[in-house]
Amino acid sequence: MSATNTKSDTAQSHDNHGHHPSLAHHFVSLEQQHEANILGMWMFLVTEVLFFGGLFTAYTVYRLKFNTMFQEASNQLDITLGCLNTVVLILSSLTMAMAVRSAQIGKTKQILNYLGATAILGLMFLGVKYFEWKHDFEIHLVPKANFCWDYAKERRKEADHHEKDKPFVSKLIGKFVGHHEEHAPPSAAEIAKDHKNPESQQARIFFVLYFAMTGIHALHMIIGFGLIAAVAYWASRGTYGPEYYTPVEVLGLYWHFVDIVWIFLFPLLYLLGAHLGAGH
Amino acid sequence: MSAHNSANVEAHAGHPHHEPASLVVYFSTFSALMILTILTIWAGMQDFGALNTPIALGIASFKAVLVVLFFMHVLHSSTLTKLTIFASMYFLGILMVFTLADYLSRGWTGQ
Amino acid sequence: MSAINLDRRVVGEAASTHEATPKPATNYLNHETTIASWLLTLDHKRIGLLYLVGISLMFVLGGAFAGLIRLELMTPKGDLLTGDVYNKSFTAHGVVMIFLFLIPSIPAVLGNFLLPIMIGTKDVAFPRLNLLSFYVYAAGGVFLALALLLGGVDTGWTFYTPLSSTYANGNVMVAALGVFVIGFSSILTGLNFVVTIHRMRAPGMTWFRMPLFVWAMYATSLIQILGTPVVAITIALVGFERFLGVGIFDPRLGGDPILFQHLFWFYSHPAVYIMILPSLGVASELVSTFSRKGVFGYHIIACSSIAIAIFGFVVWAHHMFTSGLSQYAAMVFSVLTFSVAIPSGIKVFSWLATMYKGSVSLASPMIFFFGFIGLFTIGGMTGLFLSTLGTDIHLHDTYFVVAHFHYIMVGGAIMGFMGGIHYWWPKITGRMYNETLAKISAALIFVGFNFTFFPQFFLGYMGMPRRYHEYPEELQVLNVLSTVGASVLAIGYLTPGIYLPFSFFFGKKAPKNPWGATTLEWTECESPPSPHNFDHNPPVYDHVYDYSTLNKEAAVVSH
Amino acid sequence: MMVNSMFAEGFQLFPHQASTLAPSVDWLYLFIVAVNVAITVLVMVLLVAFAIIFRRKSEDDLPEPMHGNVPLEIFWTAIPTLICGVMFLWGVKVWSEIVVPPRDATELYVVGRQWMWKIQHPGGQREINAIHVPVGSNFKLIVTAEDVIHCFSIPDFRIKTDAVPGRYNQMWFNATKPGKYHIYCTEYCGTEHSRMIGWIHVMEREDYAKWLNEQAEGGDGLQGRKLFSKLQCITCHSDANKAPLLENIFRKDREIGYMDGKPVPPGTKVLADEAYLRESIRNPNAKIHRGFASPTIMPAYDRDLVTEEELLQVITYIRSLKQGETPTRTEETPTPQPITSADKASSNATEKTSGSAK
Ligand code: HEA
Ligand code: HEA
Ligand code: HEC
Ligand code: CUA
Ligand SMILES: [Cu+2]
Repeated sequence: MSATNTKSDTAQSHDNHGHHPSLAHHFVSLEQQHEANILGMWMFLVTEVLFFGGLFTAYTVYRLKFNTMFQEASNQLDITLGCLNTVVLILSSLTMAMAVRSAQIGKTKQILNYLGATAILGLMFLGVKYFEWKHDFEIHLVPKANFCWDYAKERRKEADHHEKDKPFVSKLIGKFVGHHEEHAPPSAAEIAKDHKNPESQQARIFFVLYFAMTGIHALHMIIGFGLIAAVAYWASRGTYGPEYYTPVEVLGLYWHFVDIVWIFLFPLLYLLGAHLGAGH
Repeated sequence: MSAHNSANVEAHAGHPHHEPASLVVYFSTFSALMILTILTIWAGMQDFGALNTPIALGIASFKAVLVVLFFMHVLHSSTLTKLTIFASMYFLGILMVFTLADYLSRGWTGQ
Repeated sequence: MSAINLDRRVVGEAASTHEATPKPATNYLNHETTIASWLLTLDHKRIGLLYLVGISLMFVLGGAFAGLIRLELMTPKGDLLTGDVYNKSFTAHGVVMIFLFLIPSIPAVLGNFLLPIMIGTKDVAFPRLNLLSFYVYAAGGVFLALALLLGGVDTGWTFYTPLSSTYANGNVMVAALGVFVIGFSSILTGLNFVVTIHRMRAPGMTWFRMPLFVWAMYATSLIQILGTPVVAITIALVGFERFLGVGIFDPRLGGDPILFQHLFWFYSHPAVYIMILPSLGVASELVSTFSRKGVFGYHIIACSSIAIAIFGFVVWAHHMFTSGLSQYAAMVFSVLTFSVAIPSGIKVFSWLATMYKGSVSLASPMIFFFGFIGLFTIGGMTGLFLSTLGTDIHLHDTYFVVAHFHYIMVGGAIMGFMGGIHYWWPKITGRMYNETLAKISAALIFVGFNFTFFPQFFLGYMGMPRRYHEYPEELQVLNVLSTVGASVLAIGYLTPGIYLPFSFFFGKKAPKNPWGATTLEWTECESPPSPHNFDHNPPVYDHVYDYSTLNKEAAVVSH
Repeated sequence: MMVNSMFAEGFQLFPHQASTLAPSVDWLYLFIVAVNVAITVLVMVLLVAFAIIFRRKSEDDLPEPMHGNVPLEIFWTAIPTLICGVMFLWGVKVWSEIVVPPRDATELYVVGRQWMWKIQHPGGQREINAIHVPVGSNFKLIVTAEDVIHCFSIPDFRIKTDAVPGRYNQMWFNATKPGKYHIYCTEYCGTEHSRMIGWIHVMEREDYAKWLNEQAEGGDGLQGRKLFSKLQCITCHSDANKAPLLENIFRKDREIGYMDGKPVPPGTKVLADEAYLRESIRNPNAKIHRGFASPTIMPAYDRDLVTEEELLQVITYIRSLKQGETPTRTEETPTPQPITSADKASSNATEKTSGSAK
C-alpha cells in the first residue's frame, strides 16, 4: 500500500533512470522491492510462529496434565549448558544485527566479519547441543533409541553426588571432555518394565517434545548457515551497500526469530524443574 | 475518488530503514538480554509455586520483545509489520486458548 | 532476472482505446515455446497453467476413486472391493481431492493467472518462489502417488490417531510426508499473494478498488499462511509417533488422541474456507459481469470474505462434538460456527440484489453461477444442522455429513471453479469454446450432482455411517440412486474435458473483452495477455465495476 | 410421529423413533428443515425470476448502478442472525437432554475394540455386538475403547458417542418401542469398521426378565471378585493398614493426600467415580488416599495386566462392595510377588503387530 503509491509519480518514467543491478524487472523501484521482501520474510515468520505454535500447544496440554513429571524430566537437563547456549545465541543475534548495520552503512568488510562471527557462534551452539544430546543418549533419555527413565534418574543422582564438591570450571569442562564411568546399560527387560511405568511414559512425552522442539530449532539454524553462506558470498562481491542491503536484513530477521524461539525454549524446557534440585 | 491517496500514505514518511540504528541501542539491548537471562535462571532456581511459569514466560516474552523491537527494528517499522506480528500472536493465542478451553473445562460437570 | 526480461516489447499505443485488430501479437503463450520455457518459467500466467494441468490430472484420479466408491455402494454387501481396498479408496479419494485438487484449484490456477493482472502489476512479488511452490506441489503429489503405489493408505483423510499413528497398516508415513510437503506449497502461494497484494498494486489501485476476486484471494491467503503450518507440524508429530512408537497421541503410552483432533481441525476447518472463498470471489466477478452492474454492497462483500476467514479459525471443534469435548467448549464452538453463516448469507443475498434490475446475460459462465448459488446455499444451509448441537449428535459421521460437504465442495467450490474457467478461458487461451456444449455440461453437472448427493441426506438421517463398504439392505434404493447420479455427473465433468482442450487448438479467436467486463485483465490486456501483462501503468477507475466507462464496442459477444 | 407411518416397511426415508429422545431431535430437525427449505426456495425463486425478468434485452443495456441499500442489508444480516440464535438455543436444549442422563439410570458398560462391541450389564450379563434392554427404562451407557477411537451409535434412538481409549464417555436412552435396532460404529476404525455393528433388542418387560434369568450366571460381580483375588488386590486391600478398604467408596468423596506426587492441602477431596477408580488402578500415583505414602506401594496395573474389560469388572465389583464384605485373604490367594510386567512385554509387542497385521 505504501511503496507503490509513493513511487507512483516516478513510475511512468522509471525506465529512464537505468536500473540498479539488483532490481528485479517486475518491481518499480528498489524501495518497493525492499518493502516486498521484508514483508515476505515477516509473513514467513508468521508461518513459523504457528509451526512452532503447534508444538507449544502440545507442550502446554501435556504440561497441564503431567505437571510433576514434566518438572522432574526437565530437571534431567543441564541448565549450565542451556544457559551457555542462550548466551551464545543472543550474542550471535548481536553480531547479526551488526552485520545488517554494516551493510546499511556500506562496509563490506565488516559485513563479512560479522556474518563470520555469527556463523561461528551458531556452530558453537550446535556443538554444545551435540554434547548435550550425546549425554542424553548415554544416560538413556532418547525415546525409541534407548529410553529408560529409571536408569536416567539413577545416573543423575550419581553424577550429582560425584560432582558435588568440584569447582564450577572443572564441572563445566567435565561436561565436554570428562569421560563417563561405565555402567551396565539397562537390560531389555528393565527397559520394557520401565516403559510400562506411567511416570516413565509421562517423562518420555516430555523428552519427545524436547527433542522435537530443539531438533527443529537446530534444523532452522542449519538452514540459517546456508543462508549466511549465500549472503556472505554476495557480500564479498560487493553487492550490498546503503542503496541495497535487503537480503542481509531478511537474513537478520530470520536469525533473530530463531533466537526468539530459543528464548522461549530455554525456560520451558530447562528451567521448568530447576527449583527441584540444585544439580548442575 | 478525491481522497484516494491519503489512505495509502501509511507510516512511510521517513524511509526509516535507511538509517542504521546506533551502536548504543544494540549494545544496551544486548546487555539487557544478558541481565534478563541471569534473572530468569535465578528465578528458575527459586520455587514460587504457581508463579514459576508465569514469571519464566514473562521474562522470556520481555526478552523477545526487546529482540523484536531493536534487533529486528520493529520499533521503526511500518504499521503493517506490527500488525503482522500482532496477527501471528493473535492466532497462536486462538489455537492455545480454544484448545485449553476444552481441556480446562472438562472436569466442570459433576456426573 | 529471467529470460522473460530480455524480450521486453515496446508498445506505443495505449491499449485501453485499442481494438483487438488481427496482428501477429506476441503473447505469453507463443513468445517462447521450448519445453524448458514452460517448465522453468517464472511467468505467473504460465505457472497457473502448469497448475491447471496438475490439478486436472488429480481431479481425474480422485474422480476414478469416487467411481470405485460409488460402484461398491451399489449393493449392500462388499462384493466389489474388500473392506481394506474400500478404505484405501475413500482415503485416496479424500486426500487427492482435498490436498491435490481443491485447495490448489482456484488459488493456484486462476489466482496465479489473474491476481497480478487484476491489481495492475507485472508479476507476483516472488516469481521464483511461485515456481518453487509448483514443484513442491508436484513433489507432494509424487509422495502421495508413491503411497498409493506402495499399497495405499487406510486412515481416512483425517488421519485420526491412534489409528494412523499405531494401528493403520498402510503407508501412512509416506502419505504424511506428502501432505506435509504440499502444505508448504500452499503456504508459499498464500505468502506470495499477500505480499503481492500489499506491495505491488498499481498506482491508484486502492484496497477498495480491487476486484472482489482479489479480496477473496487475500482472505484465502491469510488462512493458508496462518493455518497450514499447524497441520504440517501435527502431521509431522504423527510421523514421529508412528516412527518412534512414542506416546504423543496414543493413549496406551500416555498420550491424548483428542489433542490431535484439535490440532488437525485448527487447520482443516479453516481449510474448507480455503476451498470455498475463492469460488465466492469468482461468483462476485461473474454476477457483476453478466448482470452488467456493480456488485451490490461491494464493501460488505469484501469485508465478509475477511470475516469468514477470521471467524473460520474459532469454530474447529464442531467436528468433535461427540468426542467427549467439554460441554462448555461445545456450546462455545457451536455458537461461533453460526457466526460464519451470517457473512456467507450476506454474500448470497447481495448477489441476488446485483441481478435485480440488472441486464442479465445467460452466457455459460452465468449458468455455472446459477448452479453454484443453488448448490452452495443447500450445502451451507445443511451445515446448520451440523453446527446445531442437538442434531449433530445424530448426524455426525453419517452420510448427512458426506452430503453436506459434497454440496459445498463439489456443488459450490467446483461449480465456482468451472464458472471461473469458462469465464476466463478466452483470456487464458485466446479462444472461444462451444457455448452450447458448455451449457449442456452445466446442466448435466447440476442434475447429476443432485441425484448423487441429495439421497445421501436421507441416508444420513436414517443413520447410515460414513466410510462403510457394507450397509443394511433397506438403504440400497437410495444408494443406487446416488450411484446412478454419479454416472451422470461423471459425464457432465467429462464434457468440458473434451470441448475445452478442443477449443484451445481449434476454437474461434477470442476478442479482447468478450463479456464486456470491467476488470483490468479484460480492459487492458489482449487475449491472451502479453508476457508482461501491461506495458504501461493501467488506468484505475473509481469503481471497479463501473460499466459506464466501458468501451461499448468492446463487448462483442453477449448472449 | 406421522412421518413414520407414511412409508411401508422395508423402504424408509425416515428412521424409527424408538427412544424418548427421538421426538425432541426430530422436531428440531424438522424445524431446521423448514427454515432451510424456505430460505433455499426463496433464493432459487429469486434467482430464476431475476434471470428471466431482467434478462439482457439489448446489447446496449446499461443498468443503473446500485451500490447498496442499508435497510436491506441490515435486514438480511439481522434475520439470519435471529434464525441462527433460535437454532443454537433450541440445539442446546435438545442436546442437554441428550447428554445429561437421569440419575436413576441403569448403567451399562460398553467397550469397543477392533472390531466388536463388548457390553456388560450391571448384573454381570455380558454380550457382544448386542444389547438387550426392556422398554421404558432409563439406561446410561459408559463407553470406552481398548485400541483406537470408535463411536457407538444407535440412530433409531438418535444417540451417539465416541469410544475413546483412555476415557469414559457417556450417553443415555429410554427405549419406547419394542423391536430391534441397529448399532453402528460410526468412527472410522480400520479394516472392518463397517462390520463393527450389532443390534439393540428392546423387549417387553416380561421377556426381558426371562432373558436376564437365562443370562444370569457368570455375573460381573463374580468375575470382578475373582479378579480381585487373581490380581492380588486382596493382599493389600483387605488390611486397612496396608491399603484403604474399598468398601462403600463408590460415588463418595475421597480425601486425598497427594496428587501427581505432590502433597495437596488437607481437605482436598475427589469424587470416586468410574474415572477415579480407573485411574487409581492404572496409575495409582496420580491421586493418593490421605494417610498413605507417595509413591504408593500399589503397582500400576497396565493393559497387559488388566484388560479394559477386566478393569470394568473389577470396577463393578468395587462399586458393589458393601460394608464388611471385603473377602478375607484365603490360602488360595498367593502371597504377592513383585508384579513385573517385563515378562509380558513380549506379549505386548506381538499384540501390537498382530493388531496392525490384521
Ligand atoms: C468447502 C468446504 C466447506 C465449507 C465452506 C463448509 C461450510 C460449513 N460447514 Fe462444513 N464440512 C466440510 C466442508 C465445508 N463446510 C467438510 C469436508 C466436512 C467433513 C469433514 C470430515 O469429517 O471429513 C464438514 C463438516 C462440518 C461439520 C461437522 C459435522 C460432523 O462431522 O459432525 C459441521 C458442524 O458444524 C459443519 C458446518 C458448516 C457450516 C456451518 C458451514 C458454513 O460456513 C456454511 C455457511 C453458508 C450458508 C449458511 C449458506 C448461505 C447462507 C444463506 C443463504 C443465508 C441464510 C442463512 C441462515 C438462515 C443462517 N461442517
Ligand atoms: C473436492 C473434494 C471432493 C470431490 C470433488 C468429490 C467428488 C465426489 N465424491 Fe467425494 N469425498 C471427499 C471430497 C470430494 N469428493 C472427501 C474429503 C471425502 C471423505 C473421505 C474420507 O472419509 O476420508 C469424500 C467421500 C466420499 C464418499 C463417502 C465414502 C465413505 O464415507 O464411505 C462418497 C460416496 O458416495 C463420495 C462420492 C463422490 C462422488 C460421486 C464425487 C463426484 O463428484 C466425482 C465426479 C467426478 C468424476 C467421476 C471425475 C470425472 C470423470 C472421469 C475422470 C471419468 C472416469 C470416471 C469413472 C471411472 C466413474 N465421496
Ligand atoms: C501392594 C499393595 C496393593 C495392591 C496389590 C493393590 N493395591 Fe490398591 N492401593 C494400595 C494402597 C497403599 C493404596 C492407597 C494409596 C492410593 O490411594 O493410591 C491403594 C489405593 C487403591 C484405590 C484408591 C482407593 C481410595 O481410597 O481412594 C483403589 C480403587 C485401589 N487401590 C484398587 C486396587 C485394585 C482393584 C487392585 C487389584 C487389581 C489393587 N488396588 C491392588 C495398595 C495396593
Ligand atoms: Cu469401530 Cu468403527
Ligand atoms: Cu468445519
